[in-house]
Amino acid sequence: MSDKSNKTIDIVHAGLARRHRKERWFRRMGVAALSVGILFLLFLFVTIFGNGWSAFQHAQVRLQIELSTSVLGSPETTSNDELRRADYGRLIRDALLDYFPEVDSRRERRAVSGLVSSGAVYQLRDMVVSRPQLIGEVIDVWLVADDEVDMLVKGYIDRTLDESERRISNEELGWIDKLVADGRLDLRLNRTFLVSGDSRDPEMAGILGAATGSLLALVVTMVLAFPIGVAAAVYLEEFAPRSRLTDLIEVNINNLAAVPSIVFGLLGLAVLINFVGMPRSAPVVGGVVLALMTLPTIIIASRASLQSVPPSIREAALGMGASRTQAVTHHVLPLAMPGVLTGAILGMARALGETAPLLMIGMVAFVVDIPGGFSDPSTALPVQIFLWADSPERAFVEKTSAAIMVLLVFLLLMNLLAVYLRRKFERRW
Amino acid sequence: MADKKIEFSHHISRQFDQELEEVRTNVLKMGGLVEQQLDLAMKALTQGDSDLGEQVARDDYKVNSLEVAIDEECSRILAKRSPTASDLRFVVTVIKTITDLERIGDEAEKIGYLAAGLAMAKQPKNRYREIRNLGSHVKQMVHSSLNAFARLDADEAFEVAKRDVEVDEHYESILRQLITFMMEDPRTIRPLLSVMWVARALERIGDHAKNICEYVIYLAHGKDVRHIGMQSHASLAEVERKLDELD
Amino acid sequence: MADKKIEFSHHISRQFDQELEEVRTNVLKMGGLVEQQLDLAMKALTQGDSDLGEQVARDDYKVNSLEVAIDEECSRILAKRSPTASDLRFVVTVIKTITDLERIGDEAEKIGYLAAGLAMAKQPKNRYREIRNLGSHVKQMVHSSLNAFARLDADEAFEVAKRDVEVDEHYESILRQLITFMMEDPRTIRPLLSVMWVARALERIGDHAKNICEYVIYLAHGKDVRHIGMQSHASLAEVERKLDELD
Amino acid sequence: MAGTVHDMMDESSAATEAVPDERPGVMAVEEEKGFQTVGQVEVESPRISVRNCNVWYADKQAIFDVSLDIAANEVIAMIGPSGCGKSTFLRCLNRMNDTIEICRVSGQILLDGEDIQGKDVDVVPLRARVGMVFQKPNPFPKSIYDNVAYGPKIHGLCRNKTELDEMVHQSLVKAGLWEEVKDRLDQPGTGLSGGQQQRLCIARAIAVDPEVILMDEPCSALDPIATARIEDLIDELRHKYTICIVTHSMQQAARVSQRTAYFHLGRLIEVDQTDQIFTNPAHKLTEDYITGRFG
Amino acid sequence: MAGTVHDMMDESSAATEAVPDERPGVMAVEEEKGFQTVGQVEVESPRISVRNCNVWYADKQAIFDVSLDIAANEVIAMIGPSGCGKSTFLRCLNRMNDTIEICRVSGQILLDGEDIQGKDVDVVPLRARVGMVFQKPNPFPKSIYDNVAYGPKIHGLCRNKTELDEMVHQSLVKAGLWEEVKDRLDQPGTGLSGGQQQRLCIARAIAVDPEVILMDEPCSALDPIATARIEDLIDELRHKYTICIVTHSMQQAARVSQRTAYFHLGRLIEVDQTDQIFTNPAHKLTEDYITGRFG
Amino acid sequence: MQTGTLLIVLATLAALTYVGGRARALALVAGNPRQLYSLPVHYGVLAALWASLPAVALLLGWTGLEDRIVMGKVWTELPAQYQAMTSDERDLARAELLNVAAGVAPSSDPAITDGAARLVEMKARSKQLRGLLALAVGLLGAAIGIMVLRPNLSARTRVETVFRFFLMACASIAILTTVGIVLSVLFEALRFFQSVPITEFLFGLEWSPQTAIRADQVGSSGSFGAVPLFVGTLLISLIAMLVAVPIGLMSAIYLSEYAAPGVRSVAKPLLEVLAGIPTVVYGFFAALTVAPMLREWGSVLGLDVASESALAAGLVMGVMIIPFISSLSDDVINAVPQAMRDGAFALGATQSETVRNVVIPAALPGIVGGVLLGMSRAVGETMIVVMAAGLAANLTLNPLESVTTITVQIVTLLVGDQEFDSPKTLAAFALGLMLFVVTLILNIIALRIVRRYREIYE
Ligand SMILES: Nc1ncnc2c1ncn2[C@@H]1O[C@H](COP(=O)(O)OP(=O)(O)OP(=O)(O)O)[C@@H](O)[C@H]1O
Ligand SMILES: Nc1ncnc2c1ncn2[C@@H]1O[C@H](COP(=O)(O)OP(=O)(O)OP(=O)(O)O)[C@@H](O)[C@H]1O
Ligand SMILES: [Mg+2]
Ligand SMILES: [Mg+2]
Ligand SMILES: O=P([O-])([O-])[O-]
Repeated sequence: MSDKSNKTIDIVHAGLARRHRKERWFRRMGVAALSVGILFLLFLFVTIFGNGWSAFQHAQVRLQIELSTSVLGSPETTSNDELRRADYGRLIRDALLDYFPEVDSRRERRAVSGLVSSGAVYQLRDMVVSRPQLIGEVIDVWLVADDEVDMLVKGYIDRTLDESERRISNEELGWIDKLVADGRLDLRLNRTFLVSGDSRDPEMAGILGAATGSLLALVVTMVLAFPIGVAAAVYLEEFAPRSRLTDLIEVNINNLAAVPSIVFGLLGLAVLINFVGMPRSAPVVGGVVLALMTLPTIIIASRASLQSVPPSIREAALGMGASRTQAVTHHVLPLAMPGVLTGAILGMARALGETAPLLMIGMVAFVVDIPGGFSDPSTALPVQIFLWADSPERAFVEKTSAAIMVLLVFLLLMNLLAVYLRRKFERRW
Repeated sequence: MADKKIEFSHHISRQFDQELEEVRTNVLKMGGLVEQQLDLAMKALTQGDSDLGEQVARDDYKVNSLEVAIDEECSRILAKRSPTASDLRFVVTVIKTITDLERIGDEAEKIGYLAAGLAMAKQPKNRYREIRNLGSHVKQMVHSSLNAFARLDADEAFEVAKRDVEVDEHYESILRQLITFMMEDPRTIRPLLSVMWVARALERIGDHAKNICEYVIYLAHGKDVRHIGMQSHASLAEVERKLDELD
Repeated sequence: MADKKIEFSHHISRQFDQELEEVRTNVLKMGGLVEQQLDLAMKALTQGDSDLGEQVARDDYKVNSLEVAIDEECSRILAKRSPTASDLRFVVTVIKTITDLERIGDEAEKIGYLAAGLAMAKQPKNRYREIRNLGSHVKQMVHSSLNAFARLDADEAFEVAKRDVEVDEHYESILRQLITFMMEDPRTIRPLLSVMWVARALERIGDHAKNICEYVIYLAHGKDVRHIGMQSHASLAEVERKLDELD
Repeated sequence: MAGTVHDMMDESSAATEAVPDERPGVMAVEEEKGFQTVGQVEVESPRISVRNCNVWYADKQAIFDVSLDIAANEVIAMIGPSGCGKSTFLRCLNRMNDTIEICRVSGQILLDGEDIQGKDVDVVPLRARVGMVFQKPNPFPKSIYDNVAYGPKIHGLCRNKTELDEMVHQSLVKAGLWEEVKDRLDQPGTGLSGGQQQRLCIARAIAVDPEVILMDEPCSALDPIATARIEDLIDELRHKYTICIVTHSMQQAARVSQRTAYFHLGRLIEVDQTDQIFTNPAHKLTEDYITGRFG
Repeated sequence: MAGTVHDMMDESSAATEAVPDERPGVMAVEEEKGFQTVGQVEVESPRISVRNCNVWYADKQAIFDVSLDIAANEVIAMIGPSGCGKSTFLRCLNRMNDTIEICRVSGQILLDGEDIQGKDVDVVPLRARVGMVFQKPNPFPKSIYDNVAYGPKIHGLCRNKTELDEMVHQSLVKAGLWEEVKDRLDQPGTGLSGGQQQRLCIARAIAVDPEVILMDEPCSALDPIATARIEDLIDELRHKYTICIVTHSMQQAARVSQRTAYFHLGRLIEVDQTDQIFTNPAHKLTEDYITGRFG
Repeated sequence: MQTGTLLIVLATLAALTYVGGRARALALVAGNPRQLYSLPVHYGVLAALWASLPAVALLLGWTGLEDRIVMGKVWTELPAQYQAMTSDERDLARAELLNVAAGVAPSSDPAITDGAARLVEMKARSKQLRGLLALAVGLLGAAIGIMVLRPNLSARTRVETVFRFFLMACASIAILTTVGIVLSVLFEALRFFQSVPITEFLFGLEWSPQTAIRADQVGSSGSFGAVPLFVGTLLISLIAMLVAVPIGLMSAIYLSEYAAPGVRSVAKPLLEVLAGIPTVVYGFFAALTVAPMLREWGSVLGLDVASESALAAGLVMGVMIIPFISSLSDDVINAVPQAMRDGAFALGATQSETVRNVVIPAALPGIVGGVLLGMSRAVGETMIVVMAAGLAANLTLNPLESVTTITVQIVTLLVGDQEFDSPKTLAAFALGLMLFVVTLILNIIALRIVRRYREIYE
């Protein structure tokens, strides 16, 4: 016997080297695969952050502006309305021309005023309207520069190129350099981006409108999807008798979870807008569509969570004489709640990042105003990203990246919340 | 309930089968040894062979060591297998049976010893005939009781047990006869007393054989029929009915 | 190994404790009953009280039924608890002990029966003294052996067991004496034979007491000291050493 | 009784042959007529009385025509090979089988003389009267106190917190757990050891003051020491409750019960005093099973 | 030996008092010096020889200084209360503990005289020599044939299909399963009954022709009938293999093994012939455990 | 009364009824809860349900019918010429009426102005009436709810029945959604197939819907052969799967079988981050970074890579699907019981042998299911392809060229101004239907496989 076993072990030893070699290769493949995934992630983040970081600053020009009473009228006599309608552009133009006395041709004058964003007018107006006592004084203000100037200052425009190939002429370059040398042109914190709505001018475009739209839509989604989803999951998992109907519902839910999101958009378009007659481009419609889309996710996550509550707990409760409802509400659901919440949050996160269905229901419209209610026209963060990504201006590239950063921050926060919940309530049986 | 059959095989654990079988074999081996001892002792007595008598007395240790061995085996089975029902009854029966077999061995030893002593005395031909008869009767009982044990045959055991009464009567008559002889000739008192001890030993052997039979009945039916005076009943079924009534 | 202590309590299952305790109590009760029977039988003999003798003979059924009851109890424990180690040895010991106690009871019954017969005969004052002595010696042995059982005291058991030799010698001397009397006056043969049976019974009781002691030693130490002639050894430890050498 | 056994013999040996090798799922479908359980099916003044109970899982019959009485204050053990229907039968007694959709029960099951089988019988009070302890200790993942207090709470047994406290205390004492947990009633029940958890489950069952406690292999997840403790506890509880226990361990059945029922392929083969079953069973199948001669 | 026992007594009673109530996790940390196992630790020409083995899980010591020889062709059973380290010790013998990251083993473990503990020892041939069977039957979700053939295949033990077929056949025969499965070798192993699955796992272990087979509670998931079959099988396998079996059931240890080792709180208290342990153990702790007097 | 206020009032009523019902139940049994059939809470809830459910039902019904009834009423009061309007005109007039009523725009038509005033007034009155009625019903319900309480009333059963109905209704929403999807795409798709034969749609090799809206080509319906779209979709999905499956699977294996806890605790969340990134971000990335990069590399190698190549979209989509595949595989690999691995290890298998021979085969059905789900995801993925793939429907299998997909076409056809009867817009719905059907089939197969696999160990 020992004879034979020796033989066996010899055979085993003979094959060992080959087997260990295979083992090492397999392992390396795993490392490689994982690295590819993670490298890509890093690449993506680096690219996006590299692109988007600069959007949180933008070039501003410091001008000495005389708030002349000739343009604005005296503070005592002009009504608020008149003040709003005053020609602030002229004030800015004058200030610029004061600064560049050498400029005289019409073309040059136009070019000089082009250094400052067209939105600067509103900036100035808001300032004056809020503090009318300034009228008549000469103030030193930072005004948003034009996006091309911005790009130049940030170094996105290649000065060495031939003049014809860039959008900033040599003349303008000179002015800009002068401003920079005087400390009158600088990169400063971009508040506009965080507090205003969309705009055709990249330098005046902001994310707040989209963010508010997303928030409103998400509120609708959550209010609808969470209770309904949990209730449906509880019904299917704990109450439903096995019947054709429940089978059908089950198949349906699993299927809905994997239906492409754009199809939900079609549903929203056809049913909610064209049939029910809800307003286009409204967060409420977006919310409903997203709710329908996340519902299966929440139901499936909740069911998984309910399933992971050991049957012994149910049996224990039923064995104690609890009714089914009591068993569910007292034991099963509270135990499953962390999972349910995690599922809900992840579903919300997905809804937050979802774009396609919103395109279908018109939330892709160009909306300047920040929405004030559920039925106001609005857009949403991812759609805003889509819109900006499509815009030709170079400056929108960094805006897009910045918007992505904002979106990602939200998503990460939600994911962290989910992870936190899971950790906090994690229970082992 | 009369024909419930007990088998000591077909356990899922073949080892258990083997162990039980070994115990049974050992008991029968011990029984065989005891029978042989008894046989030799009676031969020593009737043939006046003092050497043979002494040999029987010497060989008793074999019976004793078999008893100890079987006892240990039974303890081991009880500890390892925790037998139940018929298996348990079997083990308990064996524990009791070997005690009785050992006593039979002791009695045989005693007979052998007495026979060795009597070999010196004059051989009274006709006298030993009665003892011989008693001896063969008792030997028959021992043999049958071992048979009943081997075949777990409660009915045979019952029949054997009933025959103990005959042995007792036989013994009584021998006793009376011996007393008469003693009174007739006081010088014979000493050897006759030896003969009386032999008869007494045989009577005891009969009792032990009866005990074994009672154990066999217990083993087969789970009813303890000891101490109830079986001789007055015609059949085992009758006895059981009576026991059931008592319950 | 000499002072390993056995306790029959502290099982996790209190019920098991109770059951074992009950068995022990019952054995001691049976022992007490047997002692009492023996006592009464001896009293009947020495006081020539034939009624008392008959009563002893009649009461033997009590001992018998206790034996059956304890036996059943033991079977039940074996089946239900599958005891191991000391618990198992205890149960096995009990099964064997009660067999011996029952035999002691039987012998007491016999003495009672004989005493009833002897009550008719003339009371030979001095003769019974020897028997009385033997009787009290044997009673002492039975008592001590039960004590040893109750306290699971192997050393006491060993001491008691050794004393059986004395009983045997005593019996032998009574026997010789009786034979002398018989030969002197053959008319006394019949009653003297009865006395002889009594002496014989007492000797057997001594043997049974010795058996019980051997079981107690087995129980306490897990060593079977039967059939090895303990009298030649000074102490239990010596015996055990010898046994260990044999292994 | 002798006659009964006699009648049984032929049938039983036939059944033995039909026993499939180790496959619990396979069940002989032969519909023996006139099958009769050996032993004392009936008792005087039964607490639970089952008559001609049949159970099907979908089309598969799991229990065949079982009749059995359970007396008050006794421990009855149910033994038998795997898949013979012990658990199924036990779960009929408090209608826990209702939770299995495909399960269908026929026959009469009386608890203190009332039929519990009707469609309109409310299972909630029924289960309050017939408590259950499961194979794996399954305390709620709440505090020890809440575990025990749950039953009284849902059944509205207490007027106030003091009463509830007292009830919890009593139950824990009865379950022999009070001493071990009295200082940590607010700690989770899942933090106890296996044996303690199982005793907690028993305390929880006791707290609603049931009449009958069903236990389905309550010790199979425990080590020998914890098992011995539970067995001891069962013996004490017997004085107040009626207990039905399913167990795979014959030793355990022998130790804790007064009566034992042997199931085989969905039939109740024999039921009798435990001593009787374990020293001298009447039916050959029982004997074969308890002596390990199956198959 | 008497002397040893004598010396042990005091320690052991101290240890008894330290035994915590039913809580397997709690381990007395007292580092008794001069602790010595009672009984025959050494055997002649041992197959496995363990000396001063200590095992830690992270900072918690699970095995204290255990020395034990295992002879060829014997069945040695390891018993002891839950959490006493039986499984841990067993898994040291084929380094299955390697799969638990926090587990650290010290001491000398020799298999046929070769140390198996070194960092550079290749576990692959080691495990081919020391097979293992687990508590829950774990056949691969493949056909019965593939289950058994897996070991020979990965180790390249067979030159061709015919040899492999023969090897599978032989292993199944040895495991006593051939008759039951010969007509359905291509059906999944998971479709067998629990007991058959466990025998399949044994066949699978046998197929690589190991020298030692370790079994960790191989019957605890099985019913009594399947258990009896496995026990019988173990007894047969003993003639060819050395078998170490961990079991919670003392009865089982008594039935299948020639020697028995009793563990308590990570220490090997006593090891001796099984007959001896179960009729007359030398150490009080052993006696208390096997007679059910724990705690 | 405003809806919000009304709801708050009703809620308060229900709360009060709950307290009342509870108290009454206890009073009925003199404070001994043991004599009650159900818990006091149940009686309270039952009473509260009586108080709230009928009122809420009334509210819902009223609100649903209100607009129609009021409008009908106002309409009938309008001058005769309005009654004689065609349905199109009527719709217009109604819209105007509503606009005026909402104060959005004044109307030139005095009848409309009047009507609008009437509308506003009637609505206000209806609101008042509604509030009063709801309150009355609520109070009545509360009274009934409290009166019906009896100690032996099984309040629990009733409350639970209501609860169950609520749950059931919620569960049915899934069906409604599916029905909604099917209906919304089906009708439009059918209309589309009336103008374009289904065979042409399914087997036509040319796709150029843009031509259809040119006014000078009325009657010409362009070409709606969807094969190039199918092929494009398939091509991109295939590229995606080629990237995702090996990487995802190997990552999952590495993470679950090999990686040290430290590595795992870092790498796993990182992969999950990959899963959480919105597709629009991937799209942006594909269009802005990956596509130009590929183009550059292509030119270095002398290959002509389209700026919107299928490869770019496919690669990025593949990356998007990696975490999907890896986490699904991870799940199924983890679901393979440790006992399986122990079994293999104990036989002396190396780690990779264990994985390849035991773990993967055991998990294979689950993995295949996961891959199919990933595939369906790829087919239905929209934003990446909208941003990174082309619009031109090239029928090609060359990954370096630009292709378009079903989803891209749906988006381009539907975003912007729509004329709902042009085949162009309707084509989007037909494509949507196709997409739905294809992913449905993929999903059903995948779910079947996954589910069957699950049953093995449970
Ligand atoms: N939920 C179920 N669905 C279908 N069949 C079932 C179900 N539960 C049990 N069965 C079948 O009913 C029979 C009896 O099962 P039961 O669980 O009562 O057996 P048991 O005696 O408790 O076995 P065990 O000792 O293994 O627990 C078995 O054949 C089993 O396969
Ligand atoms: N993976 C692990 N990590 C940490 N501690 C462990 C681990 N496995 C076992 N232990 C601890 O080591 C000790 C011995 O455990 P082991 O599993 O060997 O006990 P056992 O005797 O096999 O118990 P059981 O009878 O319950 O199987 C226990 O205290 C246990 O808590
Ligand atoms: Mg069961
Ligand atoms: Mg273990
Ligand atoms: O010991 P006895 O055989 O004479 O009873």
